[in-house]
This record gives sequence, structure tokens and C-alpha cells, in this order.
Amino acid sequence: ATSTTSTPQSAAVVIDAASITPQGIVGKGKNGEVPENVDALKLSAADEAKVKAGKFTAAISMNTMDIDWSRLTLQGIQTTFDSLGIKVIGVTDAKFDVQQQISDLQNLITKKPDVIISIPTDDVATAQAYKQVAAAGIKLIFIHMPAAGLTYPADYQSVVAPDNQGNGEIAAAALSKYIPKDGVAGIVDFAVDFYTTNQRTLRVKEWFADNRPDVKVKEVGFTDTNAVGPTTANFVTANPDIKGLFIIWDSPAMQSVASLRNAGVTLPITTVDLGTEDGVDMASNGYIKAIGAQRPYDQGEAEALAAANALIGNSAPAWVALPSVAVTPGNLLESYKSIFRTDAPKEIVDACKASGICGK
Amino acid sequence: MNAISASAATKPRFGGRSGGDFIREYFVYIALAALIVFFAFASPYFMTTQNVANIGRQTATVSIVAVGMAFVIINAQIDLSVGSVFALCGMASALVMQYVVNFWLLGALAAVAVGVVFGFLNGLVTVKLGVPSFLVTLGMLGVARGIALLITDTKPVLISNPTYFQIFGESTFLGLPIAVIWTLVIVAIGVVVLHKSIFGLRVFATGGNPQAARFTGVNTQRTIISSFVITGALVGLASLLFTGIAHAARPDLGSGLELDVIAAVILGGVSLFGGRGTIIGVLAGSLIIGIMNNGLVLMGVSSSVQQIIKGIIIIAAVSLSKKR
Amino acid sequence: MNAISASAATKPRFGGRSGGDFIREYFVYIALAALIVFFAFASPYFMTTQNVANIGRQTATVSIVAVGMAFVIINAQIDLSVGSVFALCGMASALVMQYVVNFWLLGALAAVAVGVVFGFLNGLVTVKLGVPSFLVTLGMLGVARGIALLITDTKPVLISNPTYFQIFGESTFLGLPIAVIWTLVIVAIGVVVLHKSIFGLRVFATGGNPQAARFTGVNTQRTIISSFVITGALVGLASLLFTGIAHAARPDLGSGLELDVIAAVILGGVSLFGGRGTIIGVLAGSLIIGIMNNGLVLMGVSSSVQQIIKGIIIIAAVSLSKKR
Amino acid sequence: MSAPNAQSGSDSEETGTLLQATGLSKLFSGIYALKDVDFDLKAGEVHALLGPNGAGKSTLIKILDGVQPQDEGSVEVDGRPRTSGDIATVFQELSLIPALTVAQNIFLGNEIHNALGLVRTGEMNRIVKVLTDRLGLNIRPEEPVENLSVASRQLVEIAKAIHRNARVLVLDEPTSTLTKADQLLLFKSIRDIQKAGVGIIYVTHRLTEVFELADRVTVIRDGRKVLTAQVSDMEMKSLVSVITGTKTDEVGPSAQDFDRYVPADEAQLTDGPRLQVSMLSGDRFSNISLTVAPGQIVGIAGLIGTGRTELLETIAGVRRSSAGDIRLDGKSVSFKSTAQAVSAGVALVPEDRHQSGVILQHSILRNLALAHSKALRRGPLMDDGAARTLVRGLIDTLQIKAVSMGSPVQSLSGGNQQKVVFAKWMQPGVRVLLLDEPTQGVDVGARQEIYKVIHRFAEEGAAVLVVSSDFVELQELCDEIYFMTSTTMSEPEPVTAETTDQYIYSALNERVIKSHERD
Ligand SMILES: Nc1ncnc2c1ncn2[C@@H]1O[C@H](COP(=O)(O)OP(=O)(O)OP(=O)(O)O)[C@@H](O)[C@H]1O
Ligand SMILES: Nc1ncnc2c1ncn2[C@@H]1O[C@H](COP(=O)(O)OP(=O)(O)OP(=O)(O)O)[C@@H](O)[C@H]1O
Ligand SMILES: [Mg+2]
Ligand SMILES: [Mg+2]
Repeated sequence: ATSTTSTPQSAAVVIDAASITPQGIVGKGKNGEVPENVDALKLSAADEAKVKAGKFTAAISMNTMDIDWSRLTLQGIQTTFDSLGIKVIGVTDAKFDVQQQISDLQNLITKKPDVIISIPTDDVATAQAYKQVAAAGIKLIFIHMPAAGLTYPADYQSVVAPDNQGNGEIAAAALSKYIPKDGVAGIVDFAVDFYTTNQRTLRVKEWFADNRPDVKVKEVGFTDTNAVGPTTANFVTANPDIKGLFIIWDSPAMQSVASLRNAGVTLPITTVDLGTEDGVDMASNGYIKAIGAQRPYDQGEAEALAAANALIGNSAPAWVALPSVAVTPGNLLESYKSIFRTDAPKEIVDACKASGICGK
Repeated sequence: MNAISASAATKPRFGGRSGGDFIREYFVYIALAALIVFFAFASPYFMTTQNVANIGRQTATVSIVAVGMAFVIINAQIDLSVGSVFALCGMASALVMQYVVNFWLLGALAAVAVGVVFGFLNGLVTVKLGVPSFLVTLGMLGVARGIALLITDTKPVLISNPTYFQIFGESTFLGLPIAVIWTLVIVAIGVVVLHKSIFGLRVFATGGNPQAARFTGVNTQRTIISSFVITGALVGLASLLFTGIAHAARPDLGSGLELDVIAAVILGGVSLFGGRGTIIGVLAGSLIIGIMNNGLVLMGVSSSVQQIIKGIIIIAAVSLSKKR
Repeated sequence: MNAISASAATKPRFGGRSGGDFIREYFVYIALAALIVFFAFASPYFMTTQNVANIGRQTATVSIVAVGMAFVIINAQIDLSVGSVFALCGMASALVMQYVVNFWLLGALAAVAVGVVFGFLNGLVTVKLGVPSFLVTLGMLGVARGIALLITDTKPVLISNPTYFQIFGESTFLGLPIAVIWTLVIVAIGVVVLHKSIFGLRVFATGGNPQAARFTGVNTQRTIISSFVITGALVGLASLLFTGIAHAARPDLGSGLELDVIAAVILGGVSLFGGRGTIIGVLAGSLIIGIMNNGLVLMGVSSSVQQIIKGIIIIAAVSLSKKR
Repeated sequence: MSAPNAQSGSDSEETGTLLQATGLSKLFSGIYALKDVDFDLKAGEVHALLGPNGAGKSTLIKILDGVQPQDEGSVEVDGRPRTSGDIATVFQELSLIPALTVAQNIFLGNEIHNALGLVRTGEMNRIVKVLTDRLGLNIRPEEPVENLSVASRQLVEIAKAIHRNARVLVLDEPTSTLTKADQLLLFKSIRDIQKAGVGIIYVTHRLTEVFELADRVTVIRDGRKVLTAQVSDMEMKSLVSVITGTKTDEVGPSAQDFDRYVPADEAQLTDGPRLQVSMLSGDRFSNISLTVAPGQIVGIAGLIGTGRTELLETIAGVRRSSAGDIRLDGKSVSFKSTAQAVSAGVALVPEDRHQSGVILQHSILRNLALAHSKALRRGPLMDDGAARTLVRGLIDTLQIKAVSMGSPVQSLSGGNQQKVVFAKWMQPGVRVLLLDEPTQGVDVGARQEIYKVIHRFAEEGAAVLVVSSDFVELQELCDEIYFMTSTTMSEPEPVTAETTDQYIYSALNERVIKSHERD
């Protein structure tokens, strides 16, 4: 039972990034807020001076530090804070553990920063800890989503998020091009309820329902983010009619690529988040066909600016969304540069040279 | 009495304990004190009232579960399921208060009951089917986690019961956070039960020499099952202290809790081979772990480096302390 | 010959073992066969060539590491650090090939060397400082993970060496995936070393009664250290089989590997208390776990339910098999 | 502590039966460890239970106590089925909890407690103090048992059994690790409780004790009862022949047969000493000197606690010495590990065979293959066939009673386990054999076998050094005896016909008093 998806067919498809890029921001805020543009966060020269004079301190509480995304976000925040004279006095890593994040927040409150920027590991169970942050008179900027039950602008001063639904839409629209009429698409999803993840997967399903009602969507879940490869391979074995996969996040996608390649199965895959690994695979005309990417660095900048606004009493919008980037072989090198703020690494460039598909 | 029997009887006690022995015997406490002094100098925030309260709150879960785990390990058993059962207990209390009656006591009882049931199953399967508890509780780890995830299809469940939040989460008593009060109460009860009660003696006997204990009429099976039940009940209580501050329960909580708890217990001088240990030592072990977590964050150490340092401290603390 | 020895000699050799005993003794294999039969009926894809090859590939990591872990556990020790060391070994080989020489053998040696170093440290600290290996390796779990994350600031490292991919990842030999060949080679060597060599005899003796082994002239410390080193080397090899198909190393891989491996080893009939076990049993244990992971996904069972079923099967398989 | 309400004078001699076991059988993997055994015990009687190793004595006792169920038969006490409190047993394998105190151990299972289930430690300690004082033991009730010596633990076990106020007290080889003095202490206690109407079952391999202590004797062999008789009707020779199952005139060699004194200096003239220890100090002993020539068997008489075990362990590389010198064939050695000592040909048969002698759960084959691995290795691998042949030979030579060479050592009786330990060292290249209580728990028949083995070692030129608390054994076995206290070692004394166990006892006592006076 080898895959029926023939390589010629996938090679034939050339996706135009523009054709899958959504118009504006697809999603709304968690509480239905209308998304605002980053421009709303620009500081005037006077404001900038005020921030610098304030000698403010900041702390950051992350859900994980083990992935590219966190590193880039931090870089964006840090560079912007540096230019504004805001000192980062603590960065914590909750390792996806809610209890740990509650402790982290308590410990950061102890250090009395003026502002905390944080992505909730879970928007519900950490809410009380964020209320303590607010109660301690510390300004609060959320990444991705606000914790449940906190009010804007009393408890928190802004949320900066990627267009998660937009990410999902890009991945779905790209995947759709590989699914023949009445074909089957597969989704490999994280099987634990998380708001942002849900947003993406939901949008993928919605998109297919709205735009490709002929396509049947099958789904498999994983709970161990480090053992996704076998799950995907077994899922595909049991469902040989699948013509393409959406896999949540880049690391699970690449673990799946390894297992599928090893099992001799070739399938187009779309995912979210650009990293070196999925970039190289895409550049070498491999499994990854399109990525609905966030701009973590830009988000970091925006978060820092939102924090600066809050610190000097300016009001920042309740919901600032950054548009998703549709990354395809055609725009891979530019996208990489715009997302990472540095040229694509040698591996991607070499792979592009070898395959010759980049920039087309 | 002649010279020979006299000499047999008047053997020197274990050859005059030296200073080194003393340090080894009490090394957990010395290590704890050293950590406290170190962090007090390293971070100006460490010794603030607020931070001390934080440490108390943050170590409550591990300390309370570790008291139960001490019973289990002194019995020469182990319980790897505590993390998953912790999540399931939380779900149970939240669901009961959401769908049955929003009464704090009922929620509390639900959490403890689930803990007790899993503790009982762990113990029962261990003693009756003769499966090593390592495997029984490894299996239960999966079962409890699976049920917790399944029950709401992985979604968290909210709690809204102010009394519950007061009792298990947010109030203070004599200036101490309620979680600290609960910890102290459990530790005190643990000390009495393990070191002063008949049951405690039987725990030591069962872990120290199960066959001899059986020959002497100790019901070792009951002792083992009871220890698992105690641990289950304490896991239930610990889950209340979490849901009491989080105002919600999540099915994916507590993964890896077992390793922190077991580390605390062994750091505290309990022998993994059973038959030996004290509750106060276990509390010290739990505090060492809690204080490392807290102090390293206050110092701004990055999380990768934190992992390295914590690993080294665990090894060092045990290697310098009394053997086993 | 007098009456005493005569009566000894006329006794039947195996004292008429009953059918029940037989089933208990070989229960792992029976359970494995039952699982295979069950899934063959439950899913039409299960017995396909491709899926069988998949199972072989998917169980390679656990099987290979489990061979090493069998030595460690038969020695009455445990190694919780395998998952983190797995990640670090992968990073080492990828980094060496990226920054030193892109030569497959050098990469392979780097991975194995890192495994050996950590195995050696685990063993050395355990025997020389007298710290229980549970704690030593729990500490090392943190240390290795911390280093793996620190070394590239959490970034994955790519590998581009077609020979490397062939040898450790993608080729087949006699129609079998290369990972399966590696597994069979390691299992065969493991059988000889554990069951036919003097070293193997010493491993059993050291785990069975360390003091008696020492009194018989066994250097138990060397035996224990060697077992940890073997495990480390096999973790290194297993990491090659992963990086060989992933074409990259990631610092966050392998968490939780230790639990799968330990479950496989104990399921395979190795006593957690040391002194007892077989390599073939361990392979069967590993296959049980691999086949459950595979078959339940093929059947479309949700991941929460999978966890419940796996937990129950682990407990059931051991409870029906021979004790301890 | 008061004696139990023994059935008093109203019962006649004949109806004074306290315990009646009828038709007991027990099967282990298809083999009868006990077959249709009747046994009875009268109030106030000491009933010795004798038999060769593996006869089923411990099995019988375990069934009487109830810790092991019988397959057939019944046990009654006072005409009613036995209940749990009736019988107190001191098992062959000690059964104390190391981390608990003496008092906690003695009270284990029936602690004194208040309404809340909390233990009244002070009360328990007080009662235990009274008990130990009465028994003449100087052991602190609050001492953790793990701090006590083997002998003291044995005495604690006995105190524990006595404390239970049981109708029947069972002692399974209580004296195997005791020296004469402690043995006397024990006998005194036994006579005390005997007077209180308690029935005592006494298992031993030391037949002299039977004549000192017992009223009746029962002998079992191969799981069957072969004799019950009044001790007064028996004499040593006939008893030995019943136990070993041989005719009286075939009974094994007496002490005189082994009286083959090799004077130390004479041997040294020819070969030089094989083992020479000078001014050696270590854990619990100091300034010890001794010399053993090849072919010589030398004994050490000492008190429990003088560090004889430590001395042997130091020579064997288990422990480090703090001062002094050990020479092997004139060459100074200092072993860093037992592995080094073993490869230099220094072998130790340790005192505690469960801890240090054998791997209980492993088969005889595996235990012996390990010790003989030098001879069995083919490169890094082991020759399985050769191992089986070798082990079969050893089992035959030492007449080890076992189902098969694959039987776990723990399924053997105590004496046969000890033979396995000896079999480990039946190999070429053993130059020095150190024996710590070598016939502990070994029956009379097997004891002679083991003596023969020891002699064979000596004949092949090994230097043999024996520590034994059984002075009869020292007398029977050795060419020379040293008297050891923890700080002194005597000059060697040749063993002659005058060197009776009584002589050794008083000679040792004298030296101990002298060394105390010096302090
Ligand atoms: N648990 C067991 N499993 C199998 N066989 C056993 C077990 N316990 C005892 N046996 C066997 O039963 C027989 C009687 O053993 P037992 O221990 O009663 O002998 P004993 O008379 O006490 O000997 P010794 O004087 O050496 O202590 C022996 O052949 C022994 O191997
Ligand atoms: N007071 C003590 N302190 C430390 N260890 C002790 C003490 N008393 C006994 N032991 C330990 O208990 C064991 C047996 O003690 P025991 O007094 O029986 O030994 P011994 O004098 O060396 O010789 P033997 O047992 O042959 O008479 C020894 O290994 C010894 O280490
Ligand atoms: Mg016996
Ligand atoms: Mg001794």
C-alpha cells in the first residue's frame, strides 16, 4: 500500500503566495475585538523621551523557551526595549506547565517590574495569577490571547497576536490545491484544548467546509509533541486515501516528514510556523508545500511598543493583530528574511540552488 | 555473670559518632540552610515576606504529595501516577461543582474520593496481583490521564465558588497563606502517623523486612494499600489547593509531578529500598526543590541553565548526605 | 552414595511444571501474539508489509535503548536520563558534522561518545558517591537536557550527509529497513553478552546480591559502570537512527523516552529489584508497546483512549505473567 | 512478665500434651519436604528436633507456627486448632526490622497504644527493660536493631518470642551464631520459661546441647519421622547414627582421627609461612599477629564482638587495615578489593551466608559458575557445558541435596546452602582459605563432610584459618589455636587431646579478664 499521490502531480502545482494570502486579518479577538494594526502602537518622539526618562523595568513570562518562536519573540521585545531604555529583569519558561507559570508569575511580581509581557500557557487556569499581576499595579501585555476574566484596560493594556485564523486559512488554501475533487485531506492536530491551536485547526476545517465541500477531512490527534512521527505514519497507513496533510506546528510536521519519508510515502504537507527545518524541506521540493507563518519578531516589537505605551499611560488597542505570511517556495527567501530579520541560512539557500524551485 | 557474657552485652554503641557522621545525617537540613543563605545574598527579593509566602505556596503541592509518597516509598513501593491523578482529581471537583451542586465540600470530597479510589486501585493491584508498583502506577498514570482528557474532551472546567477559593486558595491564617497552613497540618499529621502510630511502625516493618513483618502478624498487604490510599487522598487535597487558586481545572496538569515528589522524598533521606526515612526530612527535601525553582528565577538564570544547576544540586545534596 | 543424595538424585528435574506455570513464564510472548492477532483482525492495514516495516522502524529506538536498560535494571539500578541524553547525542553528531567534518563516522562517534560519557558519569557517581541511581540519573536528565538546549540556544541543527542517512536511516538490507537490522544486531549482541558471557554472569550476580557478588570476587562497581556505559552507547546509536531519518537534531526530543523503555524492560520480565531477566523478553516487551502504539492509531482510537488502553494492557500483561 | 496460665497439676503426665501435630505433609514442587509426620509437645518440656540438613525441620516449624500452610494434617494446641498467639517462633533466618528499635521490634504486631492508635513508646521501653534485665541481656530498648551484632539480634529475637507469652516457644538453631557464654545465658532463660510451663521445641545441629537441655528428642530424615525418644534413653553415638542413617560402628571420625598437629615452625622450615599477619589493626581489632603455614589449619577462639569477622574480612580485602602488614608467601599484599584477593588465591567463607555467601534467588549453577568463572571462561564467553559438568561434580562431591542444579539456592535447606558456599571455593589456586563459622547450621553428617573438604584444602597446601564460636569444632578441626581479644592475640597453642572445649572456654575467659584488667 504505497501512496497513490504521484510526485508529478505535486510537482505540477505551483502555488502563488498571493492567491492563498487572506485579505486583511481573518480572525477576531478572543472577546470579539476588532483587530487593530501595529501602526496604532507607534510612539511619538515625545513619548519616546518619556519612556526613556521613566527608567522602566519589564519581565517576560513565556509558555516555553524550547522553540524558535520564543527566541524570535524575545529578540523582538529585547531589541525594542533596548532602544527605549527599558530593562528586562526576568524571563521565565513555564515548559507548558500551568502550575509552573503560576509560580513564575508570582516570582516575577516579587521583583516588581513595571510591566509584564506574557503568553498564557492556558487562558483559564492562569487567570488568577494574572489578576495578581494587575492587582500588584504591574502593567500587563498579553501575547496571543488574554487570560479569561481579565478586563481591558483595567487589568491588561493590550493583546498582540498573530492572525491565527489567517495561518489556518493559508495552510488550508494551499493544501486544497493538492486535493483532487472528492479527495481526502488529513489533519494532524494537538489533541489537547488550547485556544490558539484551536483557532488554526478550526479555520482549516471551516475553510474546507466553505470552499471545498467536496473534500472529506480526516483527523488524528497527538498528545506527545515529541512522538508525532509514528502517529502520522500510522494514520496515513490506515487511511491510504489521504492526498495531503495539514500538521499543526513545524516540529511535528518535520517529525512526520521523517517518518513518512522513511516509510516511502510521499504526501504534500502544509503547516504553520516557519523554521530552518521546514524551510529546508520546502526549498528542496520536499513534503512541505506551504506555511502559514507568524511574524514572531515583529510581534515582539509590537509587544514591546504596547508595553511602552502602557507604561506612559497611553492607551494601546485591546487587540493588535499581525497578518500571517503565506510562505511558499516562490517567496521563501524573502519571507525568511522578513520574518527572521536575517538572511536565510546557508542550508536553505543551498537547497534552493539545488532544486531551483525558489523564487518561481 | 562472668566476663564473657558481660563483654558480649556491653558492646560499644556504633563506635562514637564522629562530626562527619553528624553532617551526613543532617545534610538535607544543612543543604537547605546553605541554599537559603546563598539566595538571600544572591537576590534582594529572596527574603521578602512576599517571596517567602510565594515559596510556601509554590511548594505546597510537592510537600503534601511527598508526605504520602514517603509512606509509599518507606513501604518499598513507588507511585508514578500522582501527576495524572492530580489532574483527574481537579477535574472531578470542578465537574461536580459545575454539574451537581456548587458546594465547596462536595467538590473537595470528589477530589479526595478520586484520589482515594486510584490509591486503592494502585495498592490493590500491587499486592493482590503481585505486579511491581512501578508498573502498576505507570499503567495508572496512563489510565488517569486518559480519563482526565476524555471526560471533557480535553477542555478545562471553570469553578466559581468563593468559599472553595477561600478554603483552598486565597485566604491567609495567622498571616500565612492557606496553602502553607494546609502543608503544615499535613506534615504534622504525617509526623504523628509515621513516627508515633502503630500504623507507622508497620509501614517501617513492611518496608524493612516484609517477610519478617508478615511472620510477626503484620498485615503487610493492608499496610501497603493504606499507604497508597493516603497518597491518593493527599493528591486529592493538593489538587484542591491548585484549583482553589486557578479557579479552574485542566486535564493536562501535573505531568512530571511524580519526579519532583520522588526527588523531594529521596533528597529528604527516605531509602528507595524501603524501611527508612522521616517526614521532616521529606519536607526539607521538598523545600530544597521549591527554593531552587524560586531562587534561580529570582536570579534571572535562564531555564536551560536552571535545569543543569538543579540536576547538579540534586546529585550533590544526596551524595554528601547519608548513604542510600 | 547415601540416602540423602540418592533421594536428591531421583527427583524429577523440573519438578513437574504445570500448564499454568508455563503460561505465566512465557506470558510476554503470549501477550505479544495475542495483540498481533487482535490487531490483524481489527485493522486490514495491520499486516501489510509496509506497516510491519513501520512497526520495526518505530520500535527501534525503544528496543535498542531497552537492551541497555536491561543491563542497568538487572544490575538493580535505573537510568532515567536516557531521553535527555538521546537529544544531546543527536545534537552532538549533527554539530560535529556541521562544524567539524561532514563525515558520517565522525558524527556517529560523536553521538556514541556523548552517550558513553553520560553513561560513565551516571555509573561513576552512582558507585563512587553511593547515590541511588534513580537520583543520579534524575539529576543527569536535567543536566543533559539543559546542555542540549543551551548549546544552540534551542535551535535545531541540520544534517546533510547522504551516507549517514543511508547507514542510519533510509536504506534497506535483505528487504528489511536498516533500523530493523540495527535492532536485530543489538539484540543478538545483547543476548550473547548478557546470557553467554562472563560479564553477563557478573551483571546478574551484582543485581542479585551485590555483597555476595563482591565476596565472590566480582568487581561490582565496574560491572555497574559498564552497564551504564552500554546504555549510554546504545542511546547514542538510537539517536543516530533518529537523526538519520529526520535529517536534523532537535534539543527537545526524547522526553518521556525513559518511561517507555522502562515499561518495555519490565514488561519483558526483568525484575526491577535486579538479578533477573532476558533480552528476548525485553524485545517482546518493546514490541508490545510499539504494536499498541501502531495498532491503536490504525484503529482510529483517540489519543486519550489510547492512553487508557495502554495503561491497562501494561498492568494486565505483567499481572498475568510470572511474578516480580 | 508473667508466665502463661499453664495447665496446672490437674493434668496428669499423659494428658499434659500441649501441642499435637498429626499427619503433617508438605509438598514443594512435587517433592515431599514433610511426609505424614506426627509430633507432640508436653507443657514444660524441651523437645529437641533433630535431623540432617534438608530433613524438613524448618518446614515443620513453619507449619506449626502457621506461616506456611500444610498440605495435609492438623495442628492442635490444648486440643483446639492452633490460634495465632499460641506459638512464638525464632526462625532460622532472623526476622527483625532493622530500622526499628529493640522495643518496637519486640512489640511489633501488638504494640501498646492509646485510643488514637498512637504508640506508647516509654511504656514499651520500660517493659522491655524489665524483660531484658530478667534475661540478663544488656541491650538498650531504644537502640535500633541495625546497630546490634548478629548475636545480640539473636537474643532480641528470643526475648521477642518470650515476650509474646506463648504456650509454645520454638527455637530454630538459636545457637548457631552464639558463643559458649551467650549459649549459657540462653539456656538459663530456657530453663526459666520451661519452669513456667511453656513447651519448647529446640532445633539444633549441636548434639551436645541436646543432652544438656532436652527432655525428649525427635529425629526426622527426608521428611519422615524416624524416632521420638526420651533423651535419657539415648547416647551420643546412637543419636548420631539415627540422624545420619548409618550403623553405629560406621559413625564418622572422632576428634582423635583429625589429631594431626602440624607444628608451625616445622612447616615454616620447609616452605615458609603461607599467610603471615603482623601487628594488624583495623575495624574493631588491633595489633593482631598470626601465622599459617601451607597445609595447616589454624583456629581463632574469641568472643563475639572481638572483631574476628573483621579480621578475616580485612585479610580478604573486604576492609582496609589501618596499620600492620599482611604477607602471602612472604610477599606483602594489600588488597584494594575482594576481586584482587580472590585472584591472589585468598578465599573467604563468610559468616552471613545470605548476605555475603550466596545469591539466594539464583540457581546453584549460576552461583557456582560465577565463582568458577576463571576455569569456565572461553575468551569473554562462558562455557555452558563445562559449567554444568563442573557443577554436577561439585554437587556430587559435597552431596548437596537439591532438586536440580537449576534450583534456586533459597529453596535449599540451610546446611545445603552452606555447602554451596564451600563449593564456590573448591577450585585450584586457592592458597588461603578463611572460614568464618564454617559449619553454622550444618548437620553432623554434613559437618564431617565439610571437615573432610577443609582437610582436602589443607592437604593440597592451602593455609586454612578458622573462626568458630563452636569450641568443639575448633578442637576437632585445628592444628593450632590462637586466643583473641579485641586488642590481643595469644601465641598459638597446639591442639592436643587435653584441648577440650571446656579448656578453650576457660583459657579464653582468663585472657578476657586479664585484658579487661589491663585497661
Ligand atoms: N520454599 C521452598 N521451595 C522449594 N523447596 C523448599 C522450600 N523450602 C524448603 N524446601 C525444601 O524442603 C526440604 C526441607 O527443608 P527445610 O528447610 O525444612 O530443612 P531443614 O531440616 O530445616 O534443614 P537445615 O538443617 O539445613 O536448616 C529441603 O529439601 C528444601 O530444599
Ligand atoms: N558495636 C558494633 N559496632 C559496629 N558493628 C558491629 C558491632 N557489633 C557487631 N557489629 C557487626 O556485626 C557483625 C557480627 O558481629 P559479631 O560480634 O558477631 O562479630 P565478630 O566478633 O567479628 O565475630 P564472630 O561473629 O565471628 O564472633 C560484624 O560484622 C560487625 O561488623
Ligand atoms: Mg532449617
Ligand atoms: Mg563474626
